[in-house]
Amino acid sequence: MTEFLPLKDAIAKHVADGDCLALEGFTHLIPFAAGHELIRQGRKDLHLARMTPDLVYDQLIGVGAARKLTFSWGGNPGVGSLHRLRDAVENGWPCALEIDEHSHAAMAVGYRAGAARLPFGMLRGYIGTDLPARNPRIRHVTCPYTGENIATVPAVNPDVTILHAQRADRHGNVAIDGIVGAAREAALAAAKLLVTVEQIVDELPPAMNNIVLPAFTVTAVSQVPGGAWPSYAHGHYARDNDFYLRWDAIARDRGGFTAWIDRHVRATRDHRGFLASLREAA
Amino acid sequence: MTEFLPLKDAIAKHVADGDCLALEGFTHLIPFAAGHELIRQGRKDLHLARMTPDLVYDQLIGVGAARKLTFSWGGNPGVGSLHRLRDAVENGWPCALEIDEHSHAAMAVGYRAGAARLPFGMLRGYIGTDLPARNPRIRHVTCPYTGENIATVPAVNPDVTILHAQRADRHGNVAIDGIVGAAREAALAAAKLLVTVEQIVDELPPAMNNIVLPAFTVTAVSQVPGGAWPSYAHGHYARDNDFYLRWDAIARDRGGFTAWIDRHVRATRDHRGFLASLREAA
Amino acid sequence: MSEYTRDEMMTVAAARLLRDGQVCFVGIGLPSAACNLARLTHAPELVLIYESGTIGTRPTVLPLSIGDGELAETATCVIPLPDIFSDYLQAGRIDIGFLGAAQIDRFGNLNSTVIGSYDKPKTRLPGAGGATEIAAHARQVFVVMKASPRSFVKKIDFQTSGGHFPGRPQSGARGAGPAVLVTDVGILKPHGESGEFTLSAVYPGIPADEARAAIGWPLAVLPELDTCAPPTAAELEVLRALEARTAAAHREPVRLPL
Amino acid sequence: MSEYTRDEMMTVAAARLLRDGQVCFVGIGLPSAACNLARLTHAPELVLIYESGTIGTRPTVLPLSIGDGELAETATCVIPLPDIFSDYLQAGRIDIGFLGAAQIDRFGNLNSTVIGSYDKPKTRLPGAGGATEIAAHARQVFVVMKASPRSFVKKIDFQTSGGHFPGRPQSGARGAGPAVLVTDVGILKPHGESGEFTLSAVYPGIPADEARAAIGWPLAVLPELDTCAPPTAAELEVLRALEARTAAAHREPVRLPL
Repeated sequence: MTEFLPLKDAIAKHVADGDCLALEGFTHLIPFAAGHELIRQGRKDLHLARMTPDLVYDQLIGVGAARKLTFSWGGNPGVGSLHRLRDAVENGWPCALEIDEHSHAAMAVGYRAGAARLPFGMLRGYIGTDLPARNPRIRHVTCPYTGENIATVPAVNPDVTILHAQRADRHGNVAIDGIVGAAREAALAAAKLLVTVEQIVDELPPAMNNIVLPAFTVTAVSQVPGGAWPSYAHGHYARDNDFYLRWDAIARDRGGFTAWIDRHVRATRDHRGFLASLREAA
Repeated sequence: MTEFLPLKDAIAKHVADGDCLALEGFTHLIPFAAGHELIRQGRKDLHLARMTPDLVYDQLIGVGAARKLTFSWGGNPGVGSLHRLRDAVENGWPCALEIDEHSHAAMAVGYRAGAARLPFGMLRGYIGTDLPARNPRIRHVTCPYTGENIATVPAVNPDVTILHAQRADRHGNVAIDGIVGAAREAALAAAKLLVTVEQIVDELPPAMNNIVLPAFTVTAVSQVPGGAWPSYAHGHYARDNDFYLRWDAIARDRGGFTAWIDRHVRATRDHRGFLASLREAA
Repeated sequence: MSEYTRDEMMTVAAARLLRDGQVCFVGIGLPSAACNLARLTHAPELVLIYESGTIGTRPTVLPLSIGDGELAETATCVIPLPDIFSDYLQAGRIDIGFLGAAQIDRFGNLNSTVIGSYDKPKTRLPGAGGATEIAAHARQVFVVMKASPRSFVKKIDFQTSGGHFPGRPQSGARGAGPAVLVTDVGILKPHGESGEFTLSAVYPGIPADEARAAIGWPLAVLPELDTCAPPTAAELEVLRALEARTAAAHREPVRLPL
Repeated sequence: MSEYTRDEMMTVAAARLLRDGQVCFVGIGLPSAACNLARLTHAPELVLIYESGTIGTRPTVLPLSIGDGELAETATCVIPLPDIFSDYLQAGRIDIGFLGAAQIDRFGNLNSTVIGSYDKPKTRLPGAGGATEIAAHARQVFVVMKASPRSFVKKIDFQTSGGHFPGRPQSGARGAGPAVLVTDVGILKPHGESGEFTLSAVYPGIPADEARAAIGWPLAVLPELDTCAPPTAAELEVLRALEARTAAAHREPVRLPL
């Protein structure tokens, strides 16, 4: 049965130091509130998987919570670099970060293999690139019919996947509307699935063929309005593009970054407090 | 650009003798009108692929249009046998039929591999069964990470996939609502995609994450109201369970079958005529 | 207590085996009736998945086919069939899979492919469908079949789906295999190292000898044989109402879409 | 004819390369502006696919990110990202893929991974994203980059995506590779056996020497050099209106969801 828990309790109960975590959501529905709660609770030694690390992983990497990153594109979309990710890779600050680097297509089949509990995924990919020479996890199989050489990646099976969604019903069924990225695959690939939602409703809007994660695939639901900010929740609030721009300045400097995290994440009790502290600062 | 053609012209132009065809639709949206048109035009030597051959392939097999069948469950759902399929396999009537037999899970990954233009699909499957000993197309690969033995099937890439759907818009975008089976995968696996639809509309109903086949994947659209009967089109008409029962008697006997096909399919001009001839006979 | 048929006893016996909240991969016919009876009685949160892609269906009438519109309309969601097999069944998310077949042997291996030889069959049956992978990957399999010496045989003509076959634990099958075989003459469970199906419970008024006569292999019988409780009035009322609703719905004439 | 910027010339030049009905895999920034300009002028049936899973989008303003809500709201459909890469890109359904990078060599090989060594990079760049497989599988690739000797180099530090690399025809790549390189100092096209990018057209008022100076390899220049027509008034009007709508939409303040 799906548990309904405050986010704080969901993270405390279900995420352990050393876990492999996937916080997914492609531009849309990035679970920032959950990322901040991981920082508040001081989780460490995490293996973070995510196609596009985005600001949420820049923050986790910047506080030294991550030992390893599996990813396929690590930038601030439309802005530039993730400075905390760069500082970790270029200078090992605040700690060394092991890099497991893929292409989007390969991450996608890795999640999909994980969801299907196959040990690997395959693609006609990694052609004309130096990546396989740098990542020993990229291998090949021979097609048993044509003899072709097909690239493979290991299945991605997070200990915990965390998503943000618009709605859950009272059974724990979770519905996602709009851009889904690899959220469905990452969700079904995980041993545990935590979801923060904008709303808990009696009945989900009718959506026969939409993206729904059935309750029995969902470990815990936490209602966290605004939980995807500064990314967005289709139908609820827009992406805060300004914040993405402002982040560039905040994260460029170690001290500035740490001060921001201390003030807005570590010194606040929860996501409501976090948002309130930003409003005060504005 | 998607062509808008009468069904007769779509079949005449796009389906050749000897083609590999997939008429998909799982219980729901089975393209019967297209199957009948194949019979009217006397297509032969076809390699028919379909998870559940159902009555539509019983008819094509019974008239001797098929040389090979790739399938995973060949019965009259809820009723019993497909007598024409049985007669072909057991007695070679009206002609021999090569059997390429799989499980549902394997057919599904075969279509999915086809849609992705991978040469094969894989599954943890065919365990504890005699099927691999009887079908040399069922093979295995070794996982390059774990050393596990994973079953494989060749990609299914039909020359032509034919679907029935509720709606197309005037650009040729096709929307399917309700049970979809492997229709999406079979559609995208094919070199050509023909779709019969109940309605052609100015704009598809809003359905952000629903099953939509974009126009540039659709070769031709033909408006054929009732084109899925005796299966059903969600929101348009129900499954004619009575006819599925009656088919058992019609198809049990070679002469009775041929007389039915002659009267209702071969002697009628199109699907409207077919349905009218059944109403007269009732 | 009212009179009841053997089919009703079978359906009720199968329904009682289900626990609330379990995720069931359901086939048409008796499994569908048993699952919906359980859902309407002691297991309201039972999750029913039909291979057509409907998850969490709560039909008010029983479907006649695996892809009835009723299943889609009452579902939590309708997903592509390939996902059902890869992300739910193969992924190990199915608690209970239901199977039947034309033939079964004492280890629960099933044949739904051919009678006779594969290349020149006496009777060509529908084939595997979802059965092969349900047998492998559902956590437990419940087999539901009416017993007869023709179908409960010493040796099946073709192994479509594996039961407690030799080497199962090393085979890559995720599931534990057939946990119970519900028949119209009693309930069999696997016993001992080999997992041989053994009579473990009889129904009221049906002696073990009747089971022995209906089963084509020398039937082992547990020394401490249970007797199933007959269907309760409440169970029968719910089951009969479900079947009456189903019959009424399916009596409604379907007009040609002309 | 009005004044125009070099960015406008680049965008217009890229837009003109697109034919109506083509299926384009679009990135953010200049490719997105070029594709939408083409769609709003000579190619109304251009199909725009963004890797976030939106197919057939017709945004009224340009997206700031690859997954803006505007892209979903105006799409024919929104599908899971894995399907975009397997069933559309890998399947060979993309006519034109757009790419840019931090570094490019004369054969159109691209680097968006690191400056310096991979293990101890001087600058860690975002990485491959969709680029590696776009470079391999789109029927044609259009590269759009502002020219500078730092980015148009003799040797790239890391090959993220393949251009006309040796062995490409036997590599399993479906696509023909980079067909054109649109820069702010002219248009380059692959030439000869090796596919070396060669200046094939200049813009009005920008001589070939300026291109030579901006490009870090010894630039080959076609003897019969075209001169692009300057942006038409109509093109500029549509592009500027699009950018004005975009700026206005993105000026609307976003409130904290509190």
